[in-house]
Amino acid sequence: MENERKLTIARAMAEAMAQEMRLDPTVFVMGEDIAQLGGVFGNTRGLADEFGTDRVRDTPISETGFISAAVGAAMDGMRPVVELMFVDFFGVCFDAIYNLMAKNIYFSGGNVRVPMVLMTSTGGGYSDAGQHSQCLYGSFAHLPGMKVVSPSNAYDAKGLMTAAIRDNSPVIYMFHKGLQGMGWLGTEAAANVHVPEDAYEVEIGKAAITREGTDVTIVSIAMGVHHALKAAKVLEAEGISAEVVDLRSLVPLDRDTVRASVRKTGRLIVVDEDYHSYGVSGEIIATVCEAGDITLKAAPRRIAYPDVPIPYARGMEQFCLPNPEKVAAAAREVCRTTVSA
Amino acid sequence: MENERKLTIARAMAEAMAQEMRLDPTVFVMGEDIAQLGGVFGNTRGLADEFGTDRVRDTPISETGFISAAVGAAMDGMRPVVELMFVDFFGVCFDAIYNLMAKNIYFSGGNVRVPMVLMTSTGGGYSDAGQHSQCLYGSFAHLPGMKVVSPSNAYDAKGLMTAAIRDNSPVIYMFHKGLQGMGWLGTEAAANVHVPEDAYEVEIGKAAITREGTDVTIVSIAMGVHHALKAAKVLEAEGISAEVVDLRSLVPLDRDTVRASVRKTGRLIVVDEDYHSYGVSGEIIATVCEAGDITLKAAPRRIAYPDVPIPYARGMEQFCLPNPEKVAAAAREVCRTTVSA
Amino acid sequence: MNPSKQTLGWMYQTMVTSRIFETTIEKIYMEGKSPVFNMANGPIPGEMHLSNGQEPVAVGVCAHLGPEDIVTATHRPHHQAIAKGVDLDRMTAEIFGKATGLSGGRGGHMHLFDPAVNFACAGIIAQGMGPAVGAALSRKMQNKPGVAIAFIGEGAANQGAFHEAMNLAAVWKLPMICVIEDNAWGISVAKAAATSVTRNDVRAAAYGIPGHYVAGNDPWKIYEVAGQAIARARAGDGPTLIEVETYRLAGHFMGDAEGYRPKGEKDGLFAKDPIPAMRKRLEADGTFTAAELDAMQAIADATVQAAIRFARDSAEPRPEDALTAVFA
Amino acid sequence: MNPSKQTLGWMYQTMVTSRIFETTIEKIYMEGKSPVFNMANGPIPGEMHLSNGQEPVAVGVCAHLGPEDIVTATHRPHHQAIAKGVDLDRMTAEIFGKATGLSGGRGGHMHLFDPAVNFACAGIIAQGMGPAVGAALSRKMQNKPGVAIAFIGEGAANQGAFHEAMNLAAVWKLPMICVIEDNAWGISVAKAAATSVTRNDVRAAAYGIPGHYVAGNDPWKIYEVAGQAIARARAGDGPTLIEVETYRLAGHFMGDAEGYRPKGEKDGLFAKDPIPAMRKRLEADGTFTAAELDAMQAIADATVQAAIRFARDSAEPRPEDALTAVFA
Ligand SMILES: Cc1ncc(C[n+]2csc(CCOP(=O)(O)OP(=O)(O)O)c2C)c(N)n1
Ligand SMILES: Cc1ncc(C[n+]2csc(CCOP(=O)(O)OP(=O)(O)O)c2C)c(N)n1
Ligand SMILES: [Mg+2]
Ligand SMILES: [Mg+2]
Repeated sequence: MENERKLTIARAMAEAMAQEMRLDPTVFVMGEDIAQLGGVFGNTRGLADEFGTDRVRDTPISETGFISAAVGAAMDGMRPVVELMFVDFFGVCFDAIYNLMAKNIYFSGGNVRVPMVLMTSTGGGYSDAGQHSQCLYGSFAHLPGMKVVSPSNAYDAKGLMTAAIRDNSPVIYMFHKGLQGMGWLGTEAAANVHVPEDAYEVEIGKAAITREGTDVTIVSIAMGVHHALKAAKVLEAEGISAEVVDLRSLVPLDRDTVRASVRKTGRLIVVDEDYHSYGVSGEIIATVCEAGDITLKAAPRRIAYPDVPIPYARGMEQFCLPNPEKVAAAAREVCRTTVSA
Repeated sequence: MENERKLTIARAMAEAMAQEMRLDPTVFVMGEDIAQLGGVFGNTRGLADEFGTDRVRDTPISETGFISAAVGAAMDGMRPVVELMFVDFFGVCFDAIYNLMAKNIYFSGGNVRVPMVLMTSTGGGYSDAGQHSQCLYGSFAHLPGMKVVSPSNAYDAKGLMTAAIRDNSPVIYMFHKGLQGMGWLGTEAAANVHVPEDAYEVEIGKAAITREGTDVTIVSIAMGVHHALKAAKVLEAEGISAEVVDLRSLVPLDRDTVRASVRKTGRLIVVDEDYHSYGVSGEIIATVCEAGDITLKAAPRRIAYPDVPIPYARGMEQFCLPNPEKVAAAAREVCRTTVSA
Repeated sequence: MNPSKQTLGWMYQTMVTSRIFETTIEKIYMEGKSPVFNMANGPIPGEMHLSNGQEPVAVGVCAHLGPEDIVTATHRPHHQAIAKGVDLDRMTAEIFGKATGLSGGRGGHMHLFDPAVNFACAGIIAQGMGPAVGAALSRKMQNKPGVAIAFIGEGAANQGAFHEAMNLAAVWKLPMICVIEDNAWGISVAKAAATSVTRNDVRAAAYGIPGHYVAGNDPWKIYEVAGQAIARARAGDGPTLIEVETYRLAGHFMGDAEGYRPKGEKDGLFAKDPIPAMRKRLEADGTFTAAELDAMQAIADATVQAAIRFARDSAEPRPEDALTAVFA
Repeated sequence: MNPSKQTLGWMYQTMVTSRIFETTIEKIYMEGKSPVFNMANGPIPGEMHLSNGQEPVAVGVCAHLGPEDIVTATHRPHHQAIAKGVDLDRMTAEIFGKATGLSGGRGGHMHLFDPAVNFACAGIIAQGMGPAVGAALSRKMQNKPGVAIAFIGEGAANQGAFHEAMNLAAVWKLPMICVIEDNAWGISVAKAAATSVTRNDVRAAAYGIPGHYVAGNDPWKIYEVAGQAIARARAGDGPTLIEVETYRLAGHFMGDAEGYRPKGEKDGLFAKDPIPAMRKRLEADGTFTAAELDAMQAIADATVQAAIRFARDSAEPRPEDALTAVFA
């Protein structure tokens, strides 16, 4: 086990793309600075060398142009993997994403396929300020027609990328900058895990129980999973047993796994680096509460990003971000409280 | 009372704009087809005649251009009221909205104001298909820095428009096509109510109890309020007393009013014409469930648009839309069920 | 480059088919919509954008295309769909919202997809630009034949997507052509009030590609200019920008009172109706006899009536099927 | 149009101030970032885009502006901010994330707002285009003086917002000027790989407005061309598009290994560094003596050091103030 190959998420993503490109000549990669530079976040490193700049092509700074071009190419039989450098930039090209890419299958009554992957970086924590630090999970997951995934570790990163490329529907692949394994972003080491060399898929739409527990369920995705795991470790020492659910996919959402876990623990905390209101955290809480057969021992809690633009100054940003301490504190509270039945 | 002046929402909106334009020379209106045509949905009718096409100006089909121009004008002391013809078009210009308009106050540390209104039409029901029928309430409400309002009747329409124009922060003003009072859109007559001639404000961020009741709280906005009221009438005959909460504003969200109502009734139904997941309906349910001091007699329910693009065919679209029958059925269910405590 | 007799016959008959189709649809659209005009009612609900007057652009361009070539059209797509060879029965059924429609009623008149002839359209201004570029890229990368045409209105040339897509097509030298139908109006806004240049062909300079303007809504000239551009694209020499002067004989959509039109404009347009004009010229120069042209008209009429019958006779989709076909 | 002696002095001193500011920031940025380079660390965290080499554009344009004129800048805003007269103490404090910063630490280096001199910038490519158009519209509607300058990079000219804003400015004949800093690169992508034309001034034809290209990163020529455009705008004759050849002497941002640059490119650029070049010319043509220029340099240095001191000595913002100033 000690000698097993560990990869960063960035390398796991690149490996999945490379393997699919070797298998399938219709797979190609396109985006800003993804060829010679290998992607600002390293996830296309090496691809241009192996496959050339025809299949791994740098684009102008024209996100609407090249993302909608990817839709046209996908409808014509190609399998583009496209990068939107920061998810924060979605505003300049969202029509191409939510109104075109996500809807053409439906508008065609299922007669066309749109097999494409849109990968994009998310997350803050390194003072990149309000236009380069958002997660926006909810903004994508809210709108129909696109699958939405986000890995918390390199194993899932490779398997989800492989599954996404092979999918005949559009997949938004969100990778958190703080998990990429790029040292200059202060990466989370626990995201670098063993990754098998052969190609494999991680099913899109299946959550993972990353840690079993009995007292409280902590649901999260991407970076939040690591906050949850760290909190769980601290809580364990205090006698609180936390179960950690890594959603991995927001669309489809694995409501069954979430509900089953809370049915067992009776307590729910959602950790979400996206904005608080009208997003992921509310949806998970509603999912549990509307089930009808789950008796909660305490009111559900969420640790989410407050509804403010992301500030630059370190102290301000860290004040807003979820972290293991906030998660642990919430867990202690819900485990203390018991709803009077 | 019989002789009191009733207005459509369209005319109420135009009246508010006209009154503010008379008072304040910095107020101006801009958008596609809003001058000579008076707006595709009638809400700027008459303004160009009174104020001229300098202050009521038609734009090219360049939403990014003119919405971000409005931001620049607002920062320079003007009070633009800008129209995005259909909310569905937000994808071509969302950067100007969520990343610029909504953030410049914060980025400036409060040293600049962005007093602008972005009005946009929402809603389906008349077979305008998947790119002209959405509500997208959640997409706007999720992102910080913009207030979001949507009136269900002409009184609120005028008062919210007046308040929005006078606000020093950006306000998204969403008007539902089916409530506009435009016959060609099959308008809801109950939206046409008495509107005082003098200018007045409806406070942004205050929900209204549109109907009092004791057995179940139905929370909604815009068209959904009318579904709720119609359902409540039917339910009343069956002995179920429904309270209807008209949110009026999604940002700020009047959580207190929602919670107080559910605290009283013990049952919650959310009616939302926006997509089901990661949106308004989940947020309202979470708001109630996380309060900690509300004992629900039944699991909360939501009647929302399913997570599919909006189909064209009448039967398909109507199948997906919320309606009074669905609301009444849900109310009957929750009033039958009682959570075993 | 002159159209052959056969091509001219196809062009004329296709224009007439499109025209008869639209006048028929126009009537049916009004069923159930009087005395009160409510878009939600009748066998064809929703918005309806007619293209009559603009047929020459569709046939002048599509005369050069085969099923393997790609067309992305707009919210005003009927003439282009018909010229591209979209299955008229299933297209009509789609406009009627029937189960036999191109997408089983999910799309409607602004979302007609016929992959058999590589046709798609969209309700968002300039949204078809990028997909045309992408299809052209796909062909180039796969070394497969085919050109991609994006039809847009003159109002759409002020949308950011136009600029990004043209630059991309030019930088990558793709077999893509943008054809702008200049009908002088974007809903109620005149071209001059929206566009900083009189003619959009000059914008080709911004991409280092050829630009052409075709005046007069003339099928022959459109055929010629489009033919050159398409040949150029097929030869691997990259994109072209073409703007064509055309006329919108109807309102922007049905229900439009057209109060914004200068007085007399409509009369002038009807006097320039391209279909009688083409007929006159075809007769005058002896290409076809009146009888031959009448026969074409009869075929067009029969084709349209058959499509309408097919649509009327088809079943409604099951309401709950609205939940299907979200993913492939 | 030749700059006066006084203007030349201002231009030189401002360029030097900007350069000293950036080389100082460059050093401070690395504090706490070694041995491991992690953007999150040190007194200045986050991305850092330096503008050294590009100073001539900022001063050549801003020499014509007063505080009432508007500038919207980019993610690489320091030289423009300094030339526009943004409060250097508070700007520096903002870059340090301090409570005394222009926005109390909320914005950071890509979000510098100084309403006193009508300066703003943004981290999204071409996002400043529209606001400049809108500010120009505001002035025109209110009959108030002022021109609005949108500075963008050459890569930004392929973004849809560029096209929409230029068309709008031209249609409405607004006092707005777009100045493109062509530093040949958009991060790692060369201009030729991204832009379908060699020079962006030709894109002015797409808007029916004047376009100019200034070669050589030459402060005098930039001053002249910008001066004409600004005079034109002030006279009510509408917008202009200007592209200026300039050089990015640093990486795209700090930490950029610049492996994409052709070998030797950097050496060539340093040889053309515009600051020694300007100094040489000012001395050679007798405008200023070496001693005078040294004195300017000393003032620039003192100004920067004072700003750094102000920033270092300022207090951190209260973390919970992150929740304030969302609404006005
Ligand atoms: C992005 C976007 N903005 C606005 C609209 C509303 N709209 C539909 S058609 C139209 C006018 C289009 O004008 P033009 O491009 O000239 O095409 P035409 O209708 O004349 O064929 C407008 C503004 C839209 N569908 N999409
Ligand atoms: C819409 C958008 N796309 C991409 C980026 C990422 N990005 C930041 S700077 C940059 C390069 C910009 O090039 P250019 O406009 O030439 O300006 P320069 O950096 O050379 O000053 C890119 C792609 C962004 N900030 N916004
Ligand atoms: Mg038009
Ligand atoms: Mg550049």
